[in-house]
Amino acid sequence: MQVNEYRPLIVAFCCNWCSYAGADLAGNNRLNYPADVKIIRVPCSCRVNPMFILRAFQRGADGVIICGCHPGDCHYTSGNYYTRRRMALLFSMLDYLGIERERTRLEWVSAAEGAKFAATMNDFAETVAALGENKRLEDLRCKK
Amino acid sequence: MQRIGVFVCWCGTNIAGTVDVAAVSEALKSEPGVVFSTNYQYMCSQAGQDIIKDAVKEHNLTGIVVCSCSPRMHEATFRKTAAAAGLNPYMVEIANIREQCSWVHKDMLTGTEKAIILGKAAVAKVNLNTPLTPGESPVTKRALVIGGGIAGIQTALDIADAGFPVDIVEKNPTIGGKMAQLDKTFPTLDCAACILTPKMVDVAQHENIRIFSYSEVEEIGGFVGNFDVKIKKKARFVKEDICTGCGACVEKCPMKKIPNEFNLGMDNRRAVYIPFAQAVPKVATIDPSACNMLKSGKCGICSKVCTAGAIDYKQKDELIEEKYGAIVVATGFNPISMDKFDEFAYNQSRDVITSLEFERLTNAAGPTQGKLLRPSDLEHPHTIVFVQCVGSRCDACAEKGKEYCSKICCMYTAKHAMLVRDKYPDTEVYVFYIDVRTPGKNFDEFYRRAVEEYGVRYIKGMVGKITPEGDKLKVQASDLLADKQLHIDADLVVLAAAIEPDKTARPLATMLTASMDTNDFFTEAHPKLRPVESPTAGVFLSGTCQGPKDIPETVSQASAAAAKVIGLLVKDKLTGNPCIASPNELMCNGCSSCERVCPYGAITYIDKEFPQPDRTVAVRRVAQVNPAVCQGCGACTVACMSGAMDLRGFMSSQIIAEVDAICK
Amino acid sequence: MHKDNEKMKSEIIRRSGVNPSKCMRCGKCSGTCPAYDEMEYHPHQFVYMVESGDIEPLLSSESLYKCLSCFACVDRCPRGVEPAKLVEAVRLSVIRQQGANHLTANDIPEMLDPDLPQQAIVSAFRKYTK
Amino acid sequence: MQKITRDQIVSKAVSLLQDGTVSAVLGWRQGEFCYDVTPSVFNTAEDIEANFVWNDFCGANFSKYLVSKTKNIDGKLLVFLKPCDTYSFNQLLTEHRFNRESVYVVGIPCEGMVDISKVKAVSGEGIVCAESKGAGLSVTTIYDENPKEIPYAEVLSERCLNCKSKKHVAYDELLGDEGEVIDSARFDEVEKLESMTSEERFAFWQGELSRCIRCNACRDVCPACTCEKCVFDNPNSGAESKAPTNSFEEQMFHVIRAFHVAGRCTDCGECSRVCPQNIPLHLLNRKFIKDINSFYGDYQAGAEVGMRAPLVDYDLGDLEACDVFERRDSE
Amino acid sequence: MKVSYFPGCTLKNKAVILDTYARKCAEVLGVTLEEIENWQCCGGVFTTSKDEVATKLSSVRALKYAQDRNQPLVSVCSACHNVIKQTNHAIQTDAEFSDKVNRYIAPESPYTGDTQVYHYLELLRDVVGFDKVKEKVVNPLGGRKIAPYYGCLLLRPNTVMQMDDPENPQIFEDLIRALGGEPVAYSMRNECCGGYVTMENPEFAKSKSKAVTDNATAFGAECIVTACPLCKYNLDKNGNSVPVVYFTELLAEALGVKEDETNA
Repeated sequence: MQVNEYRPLIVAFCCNWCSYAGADLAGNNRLNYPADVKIIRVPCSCRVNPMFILRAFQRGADGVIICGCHPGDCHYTSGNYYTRRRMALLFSMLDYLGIERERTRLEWVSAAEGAKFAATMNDFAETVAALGENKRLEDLRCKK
Repeated sequence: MQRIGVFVCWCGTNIAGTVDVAAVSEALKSEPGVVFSTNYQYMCSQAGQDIIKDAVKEHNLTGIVVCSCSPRMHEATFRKTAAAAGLNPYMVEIANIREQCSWVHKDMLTGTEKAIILGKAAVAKVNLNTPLTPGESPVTKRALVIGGGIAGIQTALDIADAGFPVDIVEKNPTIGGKMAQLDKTFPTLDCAACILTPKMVDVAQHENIRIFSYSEVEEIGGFVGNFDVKIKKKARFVKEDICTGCGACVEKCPMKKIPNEFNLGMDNRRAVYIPFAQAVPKVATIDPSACNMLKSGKCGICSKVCTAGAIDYKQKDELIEEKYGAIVVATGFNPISMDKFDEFAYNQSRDVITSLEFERLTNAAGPTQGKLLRPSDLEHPHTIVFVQCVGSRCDACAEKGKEYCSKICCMYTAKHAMLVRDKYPDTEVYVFYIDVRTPGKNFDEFYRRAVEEYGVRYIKGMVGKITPEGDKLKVQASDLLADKQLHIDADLVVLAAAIEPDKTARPLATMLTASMDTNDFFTEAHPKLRPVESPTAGVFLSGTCQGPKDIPETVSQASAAAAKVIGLLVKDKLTGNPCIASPNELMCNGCSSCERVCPYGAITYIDKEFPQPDRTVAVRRVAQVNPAVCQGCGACTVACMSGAMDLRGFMSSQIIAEVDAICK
Repeated sequence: MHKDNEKMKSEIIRRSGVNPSKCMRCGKCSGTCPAYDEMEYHPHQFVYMVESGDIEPLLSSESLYKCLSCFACVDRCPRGVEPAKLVEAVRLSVIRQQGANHLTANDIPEMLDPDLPQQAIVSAFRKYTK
Repeated sequence: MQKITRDQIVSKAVSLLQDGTVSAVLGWRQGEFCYDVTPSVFNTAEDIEANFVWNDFCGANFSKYLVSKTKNIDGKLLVFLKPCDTYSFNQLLTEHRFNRESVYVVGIPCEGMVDISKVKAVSGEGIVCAESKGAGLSVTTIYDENPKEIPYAEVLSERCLNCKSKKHVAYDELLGDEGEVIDSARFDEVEKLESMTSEERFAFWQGELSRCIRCNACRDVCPACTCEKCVFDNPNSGAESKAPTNSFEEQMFHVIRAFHVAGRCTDCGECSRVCPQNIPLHLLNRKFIKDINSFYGDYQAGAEVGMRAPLVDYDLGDLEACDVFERRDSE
Repeated sequence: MKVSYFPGCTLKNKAVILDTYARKCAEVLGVTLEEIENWQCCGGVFTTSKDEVATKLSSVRALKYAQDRNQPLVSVCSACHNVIKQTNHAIQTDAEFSDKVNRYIAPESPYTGDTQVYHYLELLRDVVGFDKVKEKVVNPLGGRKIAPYYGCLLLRPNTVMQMDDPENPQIFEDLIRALGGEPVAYSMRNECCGGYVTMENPEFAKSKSKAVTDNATAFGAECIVTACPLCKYNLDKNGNSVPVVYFTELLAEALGVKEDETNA
């Protein structure tokens, strides 16, 4: 890896039934996206606790994206509706605290949307890279 | 501390082409807990699995990380491998370095680096894994079917034929439902009674089926496999087991002017009655609101004429308690009230009727013995106007009607129009339509026959106003294709009233903790993949309680629901998914947040005693998760403020460990 | 849609508060309209033509002055489209133009009937005049 | 200043205690300083008559105390609730945090409570006496024996200046007159912050939150924070932290705390009242309240018992997270 | 009780009896109609367009007048009631309109749509109560077959007017029963009489009115009652010969305050 080039660190939470499968499909179709994106599998987007997101930022993540089934398609019927409310409020709050709003994102990616998954990750990684390092939410102690 | 083995798969060149697998296995060696790390060409092959099994034994492994393809591909495989090696299958985690790494990155350096990080995250998670065992619960091998229409009948017969006992609860004195009121059925025009009544008899004679007619579900407790249900058998004041259904009591009953529900009030019945000739059970019922004996103690004629001695004026409601493994909802539909649509003069003229009333008018067992006579003067109508979509497809904000398409009206209207033209070719028949919707086998052909062979006049437009005057109904309507306003003097108008779920459905859904949409149709567990199941485990949906349906669809869904029930009842024990929510009772506040977000009603509360440091006992309300019902989505874990609720297999600490490993 | 038509359509929609795209083309408005036979363009056509931006022909049509404002179409529309409000919005586009009043004070005397209530005159003026 | 007098409250408390309606009384007792008033349980009429305090410093919201104080009580506990306290009361009942039957609520009107730090800002330290006098407070300090009169408008706490309701939403009986829900300007500050740039907001909050000493007073006083064990004390939660060792530690703490009470916070303002560092914590809570109102329709936590909080509810047509800023920017 | 009363232009001229009997009967029933000072003509029809402000100001002034007195606003003429009620609804639901109107009128405090607007019939049903009306009847109508004629303005648009079920209204029927008459059920009671188009196109209006009166007489109506002067005009002039009367006349007759010599 080139030492000088800054690459962002991105954590992606993907629900097992739609978005994680969408990510797999992106792989099956060999659709490239930056290696900056690291996926954590959760059963449903509603498993994502805002604490996980803050923890990631605190530990040095530059962007966090949550992916779930499209509204109406949740494997558990209503999980993503709760996610939608939680994230809407959390993102608004982070922005209110002066955190760049582009660092967080919630996307609906179905198991059939491999291309959307790759495109979303490309776009998000580019957006976050343009912001540069996350300095506002990071816990300096976690820096090596 | 865990003893973790790491197994990096090459997947031929699929992974090894862009990831330096040797570097990955080497790098992961020094992760906390890792005592063994290796790589191999195909981990999922028998030889690869043997490597894992041998390593488990040789290194006393307590946890396994496989860096390979997607867990959606081979998680199950490696869990079996672990189990074969004597490990708990849930001590396995997969790092997806193929679909989410080697296949999407081109550069070996970045690919390898990311693979290592994904491997570290998996190792961090396994460090916190605990062995999980799926919960088990017994299954009561009996099903309850709520509603005795064609949906309930078909479901009950299919389940009973598979060898399981079934109880049908029907609120009316007889089973048969709406289909028993129909005359002919589209698109084949066979008579409804001819195909329905044999099934009703089958139900009555089936050794595995009990019918609780004139009964209602009072209370439902328990969960999948173990429902406790209270059924109220309303007093019918006739001993069901003794009554022979001879009808002597009916004949002699002096109370003759009770509107007959079966014929939708178009004729009368007695205070003691049998709804129709083929009723099942064929026993009389006394209507307590009409019977003189029950109201004032004066009469008692039926008791005198009953040679079997079946009349029992002292009969009381009876409460039956029973256990069931599965519950099928088949509560059906009703046409909506026409009160709000009086531009069609339904309340002003007896000759404006609904389609269901029309069915009775053309039925040989109906109020006119099947002769098409209009209700007001029993004259033969020469001009009949059918109005489609009355109350269907209305705007959500409109003050009347339903938003959805009632689905069956186009076809039954075509049927009615065709039957009229067939029996009475001298009759002019107009059908006002918005769209004619005929998706279904032989449906459009049927509609075309009505137009082409029977000469039914289909007019694209809508009736705006009906004015009864003299013995005519003045129909004012638009003909959009001719761009004209039409004025037709009709003798009879038939309104295709929208259908809505039965009123009993909503309280039933509450008892079942099953979800409903805003129209009071039951919601399915998944609109495409689990269309006959409710999200509440063990509750299944049959027929129009789930949405508007015709008979063929209803019967298919009824059988599908039966298949699902059989699949459940055939099991001796239910094995759950072990990755379910579980509360830490010491931390639980009993605040009900988790219960509110649970889509399955899996969470309940108990008051539990907790010994305190000062030797007193404190009682607190704490959450309980029913392992047989929880599906493991995790919505509750985030709703829980204290973090008392956690999800096995995806514990907060595990996810945080992954976050930390990735962000290190 | 042509830009001018687009503009006129959005103006009519804004003024009337009606969303013509809710129409499902059932024709109940025209089925119920008491002035149907007097009209060149009928209520359902008003809705359809506004929706497709084809408003020009409506502006010059006598139909604008045939609507009785009885609101039967508004109340009976299953989709809540409110055709009468569209008719009114289009009519205002016309009579608000200079000299485009449909009724003038000079027209009144010959229409006058000794029994005619004042209400009829003021209503007609409000409907037909800027 | 207060319309209701101490005598009225004391005689109500004594009579309810003596006729057996209640077995104990939750009230205020004098602390070390004149403005220092402590919540306390009274068991006897004598104690009440001698020591019960009611003045412009009785701001404490008693609702939360009911969770612990009703645990081991025979009979009922009498509690005096101001209008804003009754919202917390209902919210706690919604969450089953205590038994309604073990409490007897007397609603009392409130004319607003005094923020002692505002008084000190005018009078200086060393206050020995602060009494209500006409339309203000008469304050004497050890440095100046001549009483200084400060108008209420200058010393009322922020939450009282932006009072959202003078109506009690729960009570068994009411002393004095019932008030109304008020159309307050409580979101003005939030809006001001929203209109700043991201950098300005960050600077603002860094300035505020970096003063946090993690004393946990905000959490401990909050009627919505009644967890048996708090996530910040739980080593397994992933959010455990005991001390402000880093400038961003408390940012996570305050975000999580605000999120945990989002949709449940009644905006009683206790967090800001007790903060020794005067951090305007209510601005975090009000941000959530404002967003909830704007995204999902007006919602007042605690307005009724049994309401479904917005975060444990949803609507099929809810706003998408990506449209949040568009919505707000357009407002 | 006292209410603010908006008579309207026609009630001061062609429909004086609608007005006088309304006042007399109200007194009998314990309601005082206080005529709004300096009321201005409602305009006869409500312009539904959102950008039409000036034509609605007279209604707003009347509404504000009633609000200042903390009284409900009552009118007898269907048209006045329709215009005022729709204006009030627009103020309640259309913030932009409300804002504009208040700027025009610039009252001391803005008018926000709080005035309760009643048609006289609603006043009888919801405030006085038909039971009370029945008690006060001294000359019951003796089972006379009376056809209520609602027309359009009382009922529509229903989302705003909310007087009764727009397709199956009962308020007139219930009043007729309370007065001892027999209401005639007929379908054309809520169809248009031809309205103001009668001026330009009398033939067309005639066809509309005729359909109404024919339908009513087909069901045996001896007379038709209405609340609208324009309806009465059209039905009288263009209908068949069935008598058309204002409902207040019948009310006055039944309550014994009609100065008619035939009734003396």
